[in-house]
Amino acid sequence: MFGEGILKGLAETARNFFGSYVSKDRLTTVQFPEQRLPQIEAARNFPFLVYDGEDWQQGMRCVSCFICEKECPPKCIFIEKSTDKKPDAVGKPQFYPKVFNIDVSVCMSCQICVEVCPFDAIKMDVAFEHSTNNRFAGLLWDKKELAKPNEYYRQIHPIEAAAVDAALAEERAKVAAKAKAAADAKAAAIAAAAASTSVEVATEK
Amino acid sequence: MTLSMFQAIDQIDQIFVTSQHRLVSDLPAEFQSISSAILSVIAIVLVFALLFAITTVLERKGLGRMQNRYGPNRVGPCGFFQPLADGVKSLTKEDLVPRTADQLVHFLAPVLLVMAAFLAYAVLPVGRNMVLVNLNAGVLYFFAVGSLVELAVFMAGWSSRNKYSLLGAMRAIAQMISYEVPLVLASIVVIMAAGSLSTVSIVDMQASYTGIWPHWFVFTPWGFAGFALFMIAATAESNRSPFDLPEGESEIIAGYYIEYSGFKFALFFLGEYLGMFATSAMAITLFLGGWAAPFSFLTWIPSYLWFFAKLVLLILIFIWIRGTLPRLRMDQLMSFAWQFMLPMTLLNLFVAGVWHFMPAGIVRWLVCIALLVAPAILLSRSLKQGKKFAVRHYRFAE
Amino acid sequence: MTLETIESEIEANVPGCVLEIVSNPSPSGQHSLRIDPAHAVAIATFLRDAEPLRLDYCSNVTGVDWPGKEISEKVKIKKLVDGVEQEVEEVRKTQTLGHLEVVYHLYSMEKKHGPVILRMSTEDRADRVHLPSLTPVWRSAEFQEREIFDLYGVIFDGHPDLRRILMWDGFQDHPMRRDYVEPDDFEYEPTPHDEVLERARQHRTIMGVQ
Amino acid sequence: MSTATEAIRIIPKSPGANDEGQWLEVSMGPQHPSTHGVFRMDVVLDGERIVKLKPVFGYLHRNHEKIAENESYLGSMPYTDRLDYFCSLTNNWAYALAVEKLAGIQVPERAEYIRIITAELTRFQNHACLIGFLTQDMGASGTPLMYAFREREKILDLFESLTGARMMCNYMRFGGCRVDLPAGWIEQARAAVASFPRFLDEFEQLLASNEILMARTQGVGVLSKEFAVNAGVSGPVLRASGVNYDVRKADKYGIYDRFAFKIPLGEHGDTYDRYMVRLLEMRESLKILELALRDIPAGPIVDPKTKIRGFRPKPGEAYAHIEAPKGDLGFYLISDGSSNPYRYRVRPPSLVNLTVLEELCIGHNVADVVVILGSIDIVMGEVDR
Amino acid sequence: MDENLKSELRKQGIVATTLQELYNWGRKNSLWPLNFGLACCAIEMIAASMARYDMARFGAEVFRPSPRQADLMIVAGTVTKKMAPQVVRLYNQMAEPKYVISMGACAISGGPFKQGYNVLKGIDRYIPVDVYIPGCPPRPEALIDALMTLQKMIDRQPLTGPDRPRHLQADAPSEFIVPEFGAHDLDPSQNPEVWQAPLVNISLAGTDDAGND
Repeated sequence: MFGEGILKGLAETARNFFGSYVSKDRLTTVQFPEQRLPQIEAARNFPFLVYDGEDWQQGMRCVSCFICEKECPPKCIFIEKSTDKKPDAVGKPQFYPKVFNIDVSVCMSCQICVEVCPFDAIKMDVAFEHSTNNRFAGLLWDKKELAKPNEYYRQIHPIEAAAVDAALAEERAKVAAKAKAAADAKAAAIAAAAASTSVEVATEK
Repeated sequence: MTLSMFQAIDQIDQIFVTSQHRLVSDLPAEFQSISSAILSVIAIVLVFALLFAITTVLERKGLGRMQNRYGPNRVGPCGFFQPLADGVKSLTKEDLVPRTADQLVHFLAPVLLVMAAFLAYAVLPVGRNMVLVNLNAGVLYFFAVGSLVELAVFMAGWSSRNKYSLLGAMRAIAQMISYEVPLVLASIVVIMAAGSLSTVSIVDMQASYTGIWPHWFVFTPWGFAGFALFMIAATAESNRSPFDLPEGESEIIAGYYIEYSGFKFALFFLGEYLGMFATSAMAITLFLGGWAAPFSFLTWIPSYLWFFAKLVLLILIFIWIRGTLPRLRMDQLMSFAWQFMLPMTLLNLFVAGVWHFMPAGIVRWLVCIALLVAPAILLSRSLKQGKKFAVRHYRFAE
Repeated sequence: MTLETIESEIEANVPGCVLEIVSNPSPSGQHSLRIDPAHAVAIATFLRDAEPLRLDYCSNVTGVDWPGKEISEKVKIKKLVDGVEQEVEEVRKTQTLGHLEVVYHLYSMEKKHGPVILRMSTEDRADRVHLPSLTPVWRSAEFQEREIFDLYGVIFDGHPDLRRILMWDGFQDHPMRRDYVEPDDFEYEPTPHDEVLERARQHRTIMGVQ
Repeated sequence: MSTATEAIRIIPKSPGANDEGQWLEVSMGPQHPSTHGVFRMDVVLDGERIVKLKPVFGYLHRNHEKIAENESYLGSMPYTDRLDYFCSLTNNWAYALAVEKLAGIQVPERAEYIRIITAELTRFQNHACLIGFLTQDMGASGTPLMYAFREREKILDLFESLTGARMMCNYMRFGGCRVDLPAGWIEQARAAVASFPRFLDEFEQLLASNEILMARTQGVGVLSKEFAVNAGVSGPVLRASGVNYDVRKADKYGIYDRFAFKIPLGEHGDTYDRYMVRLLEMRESLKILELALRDIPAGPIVDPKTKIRGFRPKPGEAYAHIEAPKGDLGFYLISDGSSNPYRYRVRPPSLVNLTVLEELCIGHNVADVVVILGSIDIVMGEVDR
Repeated sequence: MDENLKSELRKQGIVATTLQELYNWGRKNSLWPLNFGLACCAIEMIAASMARYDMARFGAEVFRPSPRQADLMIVAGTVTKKMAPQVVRLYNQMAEPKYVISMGACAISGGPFKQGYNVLKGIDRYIPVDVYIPGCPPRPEALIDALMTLQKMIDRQPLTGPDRPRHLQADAPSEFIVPEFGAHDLDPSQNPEVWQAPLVNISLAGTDDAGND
C-alpha cells in the first residue's frame, strides 16, 4: 500500500491537467472582462429606482412613503419628501422624493426594500462593477444615479418586470376608469347643476 | 551518413564551445583562461536565470491547468512575460529590514544562498565538453558547496529575529542535514560504478550504447533505486512539496524568509529554484546519462538540448507532485529520513557491490531486485511504528 | 417527562433547593425552571447524571439583561395641607433593581430529549452579580459563560478561566446590557436615522458647522 | 460518562520546571493563513510540540446579537446570512424556525421541501469546502480546494438563480420561503446533484487513500466520546467520535422524518474520522436531495397569514435548533410583544466546538494544530458573531 | 516620447518604452495580495482566485502569507475594533509600493454592522485605501474589476511631479499610527492624516416621522 494512494492522486491531477485541454468541465474559468456568466433573472446587487417614460423626474414611481427607509436593516436609505405632488405611476397625485439617497457602501443587498415596497418603485440592479477610488462621492448615490428606466428593468428581470407591468397597467386602467367615472359624474353634476341653475334662472326670469 | 553530415552535427553540438574559443583566442594568452571562465559564468548565470523565469511561469500555468483554470495568461503572449513583471516589481520594491534584525547577516543570507546555488553549476556538464571546470572531485565539490545553502538558510532565519523564521530555519536545518546523508549515500553507488568523482567522466561512462540502448546507471536495479532515493532526497533538499516544511505556508507563514521583502525575497526564490535545478541536474548527471541521448539513433540532436530536456522533464515532475500532495509533518519527515532513506541507501551500496561481483545475466537482476524490494517493504511497514494507517470502514446509524 | 415531574424529582433529590416553574405564554410552550443559585451545581449534576433524565448536553447558555424599571404608582395619602388634613394623590416612583438572568438549554444526547430550560438570576445588576458556574458540570458552558461575563458582567464563581472573551482586556463596559452607551463615532453619516440622526447632528455642531 | 461530578477536563501534564526556559511562545493569528479567518491561538511550544494553547476570540465580534435586538424580526434575517457565511440558508432556516415556534406559524409543505433541498445543498458545499481547506492546511497547494470550489460554484449558481445572491441568500421567511422555484430550477438541480457522485469519487481517488494524508490525520487530535458529549461538541465532529446524535434525527424538525438517510459514525474520533465522516455525510445528503427533488409537491410556498411588515409576536420565548453543517445551530428569542426581539441569542456550534481545541492539540506539533483546527470546522463569523 | 513616433517604431518591431512605463507595467502586473481574510468577503476573495474566476490570469494569485512580500492588501470583511490595530500593523509591515483594496461594505464603512459597538466604520480611518468595492459581499467578478481599476490607476501614475504616488514622495508617511485599545473605544478613533470626512447635508427638517406605516 505504500505509495499506491500517492500514485492514485497523481493520476487524478494528471487527468485534470490533460482534461483541461479537451473538456469544458475541467476548465471552468470564465475569463471575466471578456466573457461573462449568463444573466440570472433573480440576481441582485444594489437597489435602483424605476421610472416610467422618458423623464426620470416625472416618471419616478417612488411616492416617498418611507417604508423602505424604515425597513432597511442597515438603515442605508435616506429620503426627504417633497412638498408638492405629482402624478405617480398609476396617475394618482402623490408626493415624490425630494432627496433619495442610498449609501451603497452600507447596503447589504438584502432586497427587503424591494419586498416591502407597495409601489414597485424600487428594484434590484444586477450591475456590480462599481469599484471606485472615492468613497464619499462615489458610493453615496442620489436620486439621479439611482433612477433607471423601466426598459432597463425589463431587460434585467424580464419575467418579474412583465408581471409588474401587467399589475400596473391594471391598476392604471382602474384608476383611469375611476377617474373617468368621477369625471363623468362630475360632468354630469356640472351639467345637472348647470341645468338646474338655468332652470333657476329661468324661473327667476 | 556522410562524413560531412557527421561534421555538421558535431559542429552544431559544439557550437558554444567553439564560439567561446574563437572569442577568447584573439586575447593575449595570459587573459585567455580567465576570460573564457568569465564567459562561461555569464552564460550559466543567464541560462539558468532564464530557466528560473520559465519555470515559474510553467509552474503557475501547470498548476492552473491541474486545477481547471488557465493560470497567468494576460501579461505578454500567453502570460510568458509574467516573470518579467514580477522581476521588475521585485527590483523596485522597498527593501525592509526589521529594526531588531542583524543587518549584516540579514543582507548576506540571500546573497550567500544564490552564490552557493550558482557555484554548484561549475561542475555540471550541460553538454558534451561543456563544463566550467572538470574537477576530479566534482561530486564532492557539488555536495560541499550545496551544504552552504544550509548556512544561508540559518543565517536568514536567525538574523530576522522572528519566531516563525527561527522555527522555519530550525526545520530547514534539521531537514537538510538529515536528507544530505541519503543524498550523498545515494550518489556513492554511481561513484563506485564509475570509479571516479569527476562528473565529466561519470557522464562519459554512460554515453555509450549497446545496440540502441544507452548505458545509463538508472537502468540497473541499484541505479534505479539510487535514482529514486536521490530524487526523494533532492526534493527534500530543495524544500519542494511534499517536503516544503521550512516554508510551510499554512503552519509557519513563510518560514525562514518571512521578513524578507523586495529583491532579497526574489533572491531567495531564485536560490531555491536554482538549488532544485542543480540537484536535478546532478541526478541527471549521475543516473540519467547527463547530456547523452537516450537512444543511439538520436545522438544527432545536440547534447545540451538533451540535458535541458531531461532537466525540464524532472522540473515538470516536481510541479506535478507539488500540485497533488499534502505536506508531511516534521517528525514524519525525520523518521522517513533516518528510518527509511538511510537504511535503503546503505543497502543500495551493498546491492551495487553484489551487482559488481556477480556474473552478468538474469540471476544478477533477480537477486539485486529481491535484495532491494523485500527490505523496502519491511522498512515501510516499520515506519508506521505500529500505528495502522489504513483506509477505514465506517458504521452508519439509522 | 413534564417539567412538573422534573421539578419534584429534583426536589426529592436535592434537599433544600428552591425551584419555580416559569411558564412561557408563547405557542412554543417551552416552560422553564428557575433554580436558586445556591444549589445550582447540585441540581445540574443531578440532571446530568440521574438515570431518567441524563441531560448530558448543555447546548446553549444565554445571558439576559432585565434592567430596573421605574414603577410609578399613584398613592393616596393623608397630608396636612394648610393645616387641614386632606387626602392628596401623590405619584410615588420606585426604581426596581433589575437583574441579570442566565438561561441554560439542556438536551440529552443519550435519550434524545429536550430541551429542559434552567434559569438563574442575579440579585441586581451592579455589585451582586455572582452566580455559580456550571462549567464544572458541563464543559460546554465554558466559552458561553465567559461570553456572558464579558458582555453582561455576570461573574461566574467556579469558572476555570473567567476572562473577557470577545472584547479586549482593557474594555470597561458590558456592551450587551441594554443601557450601554456606544462610543461616539458618527463623523460621517450620510443616511442617518433616529438617534443616529440626532448624534450626527450633534457632530455637525461640534465640528463647528451650522 | 465519567463518574466524577466534575466535567471532563483533561489537564495538561505539568512539565518540569526546568523545561520552561526552552519554551517558545508563539502567537498564531489573528492574521495567519490557516486560522480560517481572524482567530488567534497563543501557543507555547517546546521545540515544535504544543505545551499550552489558548484560543483568543473576538476579532470578528460584530455585535450581531445587539444589532438584532434593535432590528425588526425580518430585519435580522439578512444578518443571519452573515453568521456562518458558508451556510446562509441553514442559518436562515434556524432563525425562521425559532420565530415560527415563537409565533406558532405553520409552514406549507412545498416550502418544507425547498428548505430541505437548500439546506442539504448547503451542507454539501460546506463539507466540500471544508475538506478543501483542510487539505490546504496540510499543504496541498490548493488543488483539492479548487476542485471543491468548482463544485461549490455549481451549487452557488443554483442558489443565485433561486434567491438572487451567491452567498447571502436571505431566502427564508417566517412561514415559508420568499420566492418560488424559478422555471427549470428542479431540472438544473437534478443535473447538478447527478454530477456530484463523480466529484466525490474523484475526491476520494485524489486523497482518501493518500498515505501522506493518512499519516497526517490518523491518530491526530483524538476526541473521546465522553469528552465530546460533555464539551457540547456537535455536528460531524461529535459523530466522528462515535456519538449518534444528529438533530435531524433527534428532533425531526421540518420534514426530515420522511427521508431515509443514515448517519455515518466514526470510531476513533481523530482528524481522519472527522474528514471521512464529512465525506460520507455528503453522500447521504445526495440521497436526501434525490428524494426531495423527486417528491417535491406543488402548492403555496409561504403561510399567507404571516405579515412581512409589522410582525409582532406575543410575549414569550422560543428556542429552536437545527443540524447546521457545522453542528447544532440554535436560536433563542425572547419577545416582549414589540416588533423587535427583546433578546436574540445564537447558539454558535463553531464556538462550542472550539472548547475542545486545547485538549486536542496538547502534545502534538504546530503542524497538527492547523490540521486539527481545520477538522473542527469553524467560521469566525459564527464564533464571534 | 512622442506617441506617434512610438507607434511607428512599434510597427518596425521596436518597442520603445520609458522607465516610467516599465516600472508601472511591472508594478501593475505583479500584484501579489496578502493572504489575509477577515470575514464573509474573504470567501469571495478566495472564490475569485479559484477556478471559475481565476485571478491568476492577471498574475495576482500569489497570495503571500507574509506582509513583507505582499503588494496588495485586500481588506476583505468587517474590521472590528479589536482587529483594527493588527490590520494597521500589517499595513505598516508591508513594503512600498503597497496598495489597499477595501472590499465590501464592512471594510468601507462598517456596512450593515456599522451600528455595532465593536465595528470600525471603515478601514480608511487608519490607512489610505486605493480602491473601494461596494457590495455585501461583492461578487468575485467585482473584485477582478477592482483589480483592473487598480491596474489602470497604477498605469496612470507618473514617476515625478506633484501627482506622483505616495511612496515616491519623500516626506509622505509609509507607516501610520497603530490605534490602541482604550477603555471604550480605540485611541485615536481615527487618523486625521488619512481620513477627512466631508460634511453631509443632514436635513434638519423632522421628516423622520412622516409617512410611517
